[in-house]
Amino acid sequence: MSFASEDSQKLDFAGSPVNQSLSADDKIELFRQMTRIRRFEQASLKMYNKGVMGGFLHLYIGQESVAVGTISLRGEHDHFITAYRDHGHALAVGMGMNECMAELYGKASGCSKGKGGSMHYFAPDKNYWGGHGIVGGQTPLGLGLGYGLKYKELEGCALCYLGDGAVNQGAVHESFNLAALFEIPVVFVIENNGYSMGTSQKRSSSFRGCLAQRAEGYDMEWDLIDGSDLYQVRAKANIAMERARKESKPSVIEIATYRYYGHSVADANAKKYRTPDEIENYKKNHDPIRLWEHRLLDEGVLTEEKSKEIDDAAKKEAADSIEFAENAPAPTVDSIMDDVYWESDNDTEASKIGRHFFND
Amino acid sequence: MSFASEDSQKLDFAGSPVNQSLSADDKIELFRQMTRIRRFEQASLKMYNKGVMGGFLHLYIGQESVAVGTISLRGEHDHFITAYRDHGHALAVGMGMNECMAELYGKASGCSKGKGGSMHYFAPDKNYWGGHGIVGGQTPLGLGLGYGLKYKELEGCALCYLGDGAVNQGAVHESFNLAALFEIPVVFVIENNGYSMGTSQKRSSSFRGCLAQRAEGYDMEWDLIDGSDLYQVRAKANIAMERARKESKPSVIEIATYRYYGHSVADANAKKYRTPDEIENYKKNHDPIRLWEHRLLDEGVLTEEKSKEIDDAAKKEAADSIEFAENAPAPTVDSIMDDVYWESDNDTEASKIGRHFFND
Amino acid sequence: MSRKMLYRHAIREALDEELTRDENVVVMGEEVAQYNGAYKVTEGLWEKWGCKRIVDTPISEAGFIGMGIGASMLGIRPVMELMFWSFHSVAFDQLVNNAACVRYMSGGLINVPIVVRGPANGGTNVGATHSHIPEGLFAAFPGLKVCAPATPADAKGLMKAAIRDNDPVYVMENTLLYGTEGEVPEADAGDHVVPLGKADLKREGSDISLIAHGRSVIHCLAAAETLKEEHGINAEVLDLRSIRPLDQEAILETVRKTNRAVLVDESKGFGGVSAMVSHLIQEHAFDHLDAPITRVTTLDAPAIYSPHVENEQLPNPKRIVDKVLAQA
Amino acid sequence: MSRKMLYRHAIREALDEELTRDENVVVMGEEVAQYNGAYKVTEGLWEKWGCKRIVDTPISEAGFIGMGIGASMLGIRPVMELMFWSFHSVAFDQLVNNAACVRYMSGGLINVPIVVRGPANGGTNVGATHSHIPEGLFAAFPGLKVCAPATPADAKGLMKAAIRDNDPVYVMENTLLYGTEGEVPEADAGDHVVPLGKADLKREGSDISLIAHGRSVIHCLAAAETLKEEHGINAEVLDLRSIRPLDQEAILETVRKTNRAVLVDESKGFGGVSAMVSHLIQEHAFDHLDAPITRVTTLDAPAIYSPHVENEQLPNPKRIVDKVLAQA
Ligand SMILES: Cc1ncc(C[n+]2csc(CCOP(=O)(O)OP(=O)(O)O)c2C)c(N)n1
Ligand SMILES: Cc1ncc(C[n+]2csc(CCOP(=O)(O)OP(=O)(O)O)c2C)c(N)n1
Ligand SMILES: [Mg+2]
Ligand SMILES: [Mg+2]
Repeated sequence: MSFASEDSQKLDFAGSPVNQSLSADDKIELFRQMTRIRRFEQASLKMYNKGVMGGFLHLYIGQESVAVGTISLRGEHDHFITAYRDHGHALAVGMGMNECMAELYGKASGCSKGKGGSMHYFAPDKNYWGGHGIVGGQTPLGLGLGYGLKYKELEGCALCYLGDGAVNQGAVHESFNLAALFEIPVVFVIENNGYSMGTSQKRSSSFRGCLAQRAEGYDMEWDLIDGSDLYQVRAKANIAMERARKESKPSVIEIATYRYYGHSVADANAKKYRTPDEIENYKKNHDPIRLWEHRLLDEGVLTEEKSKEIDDAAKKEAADSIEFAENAPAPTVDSIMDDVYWESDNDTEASKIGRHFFND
Repeated sequence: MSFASEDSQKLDFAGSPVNQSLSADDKIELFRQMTRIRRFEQASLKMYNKGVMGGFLHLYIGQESVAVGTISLRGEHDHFITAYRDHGHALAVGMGMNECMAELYGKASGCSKGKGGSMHYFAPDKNYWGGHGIVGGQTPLGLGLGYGLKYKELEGCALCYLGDGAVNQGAVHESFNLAALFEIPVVFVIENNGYSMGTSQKRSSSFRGCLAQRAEGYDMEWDLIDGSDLYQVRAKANIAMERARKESKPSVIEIATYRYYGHSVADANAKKYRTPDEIENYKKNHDPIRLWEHRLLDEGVLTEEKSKEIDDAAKKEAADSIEFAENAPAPTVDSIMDDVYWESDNDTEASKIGRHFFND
Repeated sequence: MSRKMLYRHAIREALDEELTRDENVVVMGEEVAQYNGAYKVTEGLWEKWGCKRIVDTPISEAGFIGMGIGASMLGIRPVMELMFWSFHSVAFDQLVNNAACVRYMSGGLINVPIVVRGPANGGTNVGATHSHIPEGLFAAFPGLKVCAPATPADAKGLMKAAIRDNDPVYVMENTLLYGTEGEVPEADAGDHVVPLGKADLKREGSDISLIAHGRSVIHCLAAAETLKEEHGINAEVLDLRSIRPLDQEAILETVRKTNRAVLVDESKGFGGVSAMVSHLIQEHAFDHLDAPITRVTTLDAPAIYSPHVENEQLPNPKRIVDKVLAQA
Repeated sequence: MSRKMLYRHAIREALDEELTRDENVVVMGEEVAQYNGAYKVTEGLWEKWGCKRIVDTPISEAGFIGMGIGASMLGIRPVMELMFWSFHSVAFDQLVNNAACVRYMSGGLINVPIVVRGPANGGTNVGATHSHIPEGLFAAFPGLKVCAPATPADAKGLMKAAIRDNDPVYVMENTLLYGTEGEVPEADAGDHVVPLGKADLKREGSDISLIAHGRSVIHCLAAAETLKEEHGINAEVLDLRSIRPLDQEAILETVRKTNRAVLVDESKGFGGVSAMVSHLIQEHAFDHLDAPITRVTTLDAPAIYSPHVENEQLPNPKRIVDKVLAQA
């Protein structure tokens, strides 16, 4: 595990234009977003462990600065898509805790009506396209969002997040080449948390320099970012996003980050393949929320009091979402058959011709 | 279309050890091999156009130095696998024209019993593993041959050929990473003939420098080779092959070459996406067989007479193979059901339990 | 009013008309633009519509099909060619997960109005990897729709229906049909759309039902002639046209009429569309069957190359006649 | 002599014994070594056998499965884990072309002695992309063999048969069975090998045949108890175990005995193993059927996440009982 911040000279990105333009409120808002994500996930962890949810729960805790930092830069025509570790991005684009928590509970008022679960949050109205379970499988879709923008001649970019393990999927390579060849306004964001399940980055990838550097093979721009520094995330991501929007050129950016918990909550080995020291070191020295908080305290933008107020509100919001989810209705068995075909759901002429469903 | 030879300074590779060690006979043998491939393919083209064959016929004419140059370096434990443009490699590993021609005719005495056709020549006894139709699909298999060598602790290497269009398949990327990560003795040989069907290299790939340079993204060695110079092919391929055999390290080598004919004989556009000038230029200035012939004449190793004798013999061998193929028996309808399962073909106990085949 | 037209030109006309109708329609694939299509289905479209609407892609099926799916979520309507449907194998995840499931997993927030098209057939001596027949394979995935036209008119009409459909539709064409001719309604006689889910009775008969799709329909029609002329058997030929949605009513109707069925399917014997149709018939028309349903499928081995025998591996009129005679 | 054992441990024991028997056997996959396997099937094997025999791979299913196929051509016998069989979608080309066709295309010069294994099931609330049930899908490809054990003893025995088989065998396990217990013959009581192609009558009965494989067998056994106790119906339960080769004789035998069949299959309704079995029964035991064959399959939508209803989407004892009652 290596953090960019440990190797590279510490530069201060507070002065970059995109950070300069932040008001005090904006900065506090970033803090609030990261805090909300963490509190939401802590709450979901607690409830998962009580057995009220099914399937997997991949926590984003430790990585909050990536989603919040990049999504804070969004413009009207920017779009987002990620893998199964998707709660952070969901809250960052503006999804509510209620619908997110209810989804974990598998309830009909969940964001995906209980059909998707933790791995499949979606909010097209907020330009958020999921939440995808097949490693690397979302990469061509992210490329396609950029393709759509270009086709429609809109000034925007697609941000497509993927993990350090995902980079070795064939679809990622095909997407990189297509993005560069067709000059698609897409930014591939490698969230490098050092591990794919129990496999450290060096056991899964052969590379020179860093994973993002593979972009050179496609004549694409790339950058490496210290995810624990929110100013840096914003400053550097902004360059890539502007390159996409203004020049219609893709980039690969790799953001060094870390997850506190196991791959998913079911990961019994989380403390075996990583030393306790490594985890502690991150928590103590690299936690993006604590670092941001201190930064804002130093800048005099935030007070301890205000910080606590935000944290308390986030906790309460999360607790409320649990209550919402618990009281929300479960999907009916009949509803299993909805949302398969658009034509059927909309009861169109086409949906009435021929047998669409083969239930015995 | 760019030939390495046109950009780069002309170096003479005759002096490299692997070329120094060639006897006059060896050099003539290389000439003979290339000539045989060309004559075989010209004969097959003629017969294909008479309608006696089915399917595709992807001619290797123009690229002979690649197969002959690399395969001439083989040791006991070296293995070879390629895509559908596979006649050249087949003859170079020592397959007979008869079985190859009969295969084109779809005859039972073809190398694959008429089951594979032009795209699927195999000779495991000569360490030749095909002949594969899905673009890029053979790449993991080539990696696996190297894996097998390493597993068995044999000193050898696997040569896995692929086209310039194939490099954008996901399986190729996955294979590159695995090869470097596991230190597999494999050499990926990109036969860059400038086109994938009607698509020029620059319309299919985004890259920096050359396609082989993508290897850097995997921390792998790479090289670019002028395929029209047989000495160069041998000298540089040998380095990669020795790296595999001795250090168990993979490489990607890209060999600039050209095909005279269309993508396949069915390619009606062969003269539309390439200018006649371009084709003529290659024939006149880069033909690997003519260049080699002249080189050997210059060296005094070959005489015009000997050259003609070799050519005549190759022509006759090809003509004979047509006769062989024409007189060879066609497969029976019953034989369609052979060669599906090893267990069934060998009439083992296992093959007698349960229904294996579902013919109506 | 109609005119004679090649199957490939009927498809091209459908593409051209839909390109005209909706600016979000974009045709993509390997060699579809400058090369005019490996099988010349898209001939002339690039010249007419230019680089934005007709797009050549690298050989990256997972990449460009996934790209099309992603773009379709924003309202683009990509019509993507697989040079051979057989190349589904390298794009399978995009085809069966992203295209088929994204709507469901999002609780209906997304739809994926794509078309994937290309030839899916044996019979051209291109060997095992290039001769897959995946209608049944894809129809097995809820969320997908599949059709397989047998005639130029159906090819045009189904293609237009597919492009207008708001769900992913996989159109399985046939290299051996591209050059066949048939009547197609005049372009100015109004929109010629053949709805998905509607079978077509291609020949009326009374003694036995031949149920097929794609090129097998043509074989059935030939077999029916032989049966009539040489054996006095009057076979009915039902062309499924669409596999999912499936016209179950039409299937049951013909079987209730003839009380016998031979299913002809270019798939291999294990599974395929015909196993499913067989199950549906016996389930819903059990008492109407005078004999077991039998099938003519592709001999159960990977596709052989040899031109000397490949036709014998595939369904053909003779094999159909034999199967009918064995039953009757 | 036998002892009680978990399904996952039975598989591990099979792997361990085969690793001992043949030095060419190598176990590969994501997290199979140092992590002990995502579902702990390979627990302890890396510690015992080391890095050469138990190999962790990157998340590159097409790459490492193709690699295993290539190595198998040289005589290595890779046993490759797909963490979920659902991930077949990204390795499909290697699984259905290279593994299934290379022998054929070479005219029998090559064989591919690989095993691909992993869980293939719904019921764990992991959603549409992680819950594919591809037994029927792969059995449709000649050149491949497919089995799906329901009990620890069968899991061990079939795994050993699969590893020794000289053709590619795809073993479909089940995450919900990994923790189930059953009798398995003692290791020192001789090689416990269950041949591919042999079904197992898991319960004798006289009134109706329930035919299933994998976890559906367990549901059938539960349903049979209810039918007996509450309805006086004596159901026979046939566990196919192996899908290809398929024990057609055993299928026909039970149907000839009971004259009725309900097929239970976790596949979706279009196709699947059960459509094929249905076709075979009606073709070969037509006169023995007293009623149409009916099926219990997974409700025909992508797999739902919600733990509140996923079990209702899947075959379960209640749905089986209802289906039997509807027929009887
Ligand atoms: C194609 C595929 N293979 C394997 C898996 C199982 N799996 C889910 S997440 C994961 C690790 C991915 O690691 P990384 O890309 O680094 O993302 P992270 O979990 O660290 O966010 C694996 C192996 C999968 N979902 N899809
Ligand atoms: C997966 C896949 N996609 C498409 C094709 C059709 N196809 C066959 S060869 C070819 C071009 C390949 O070009 P290149 O890799 O440069 O090899 P070359 O033909 O020049 O030797 C294409 C598109 C295929 N066989 N497999
Ligand atoms: Mg990671
Ligand atoms: Mg090429």
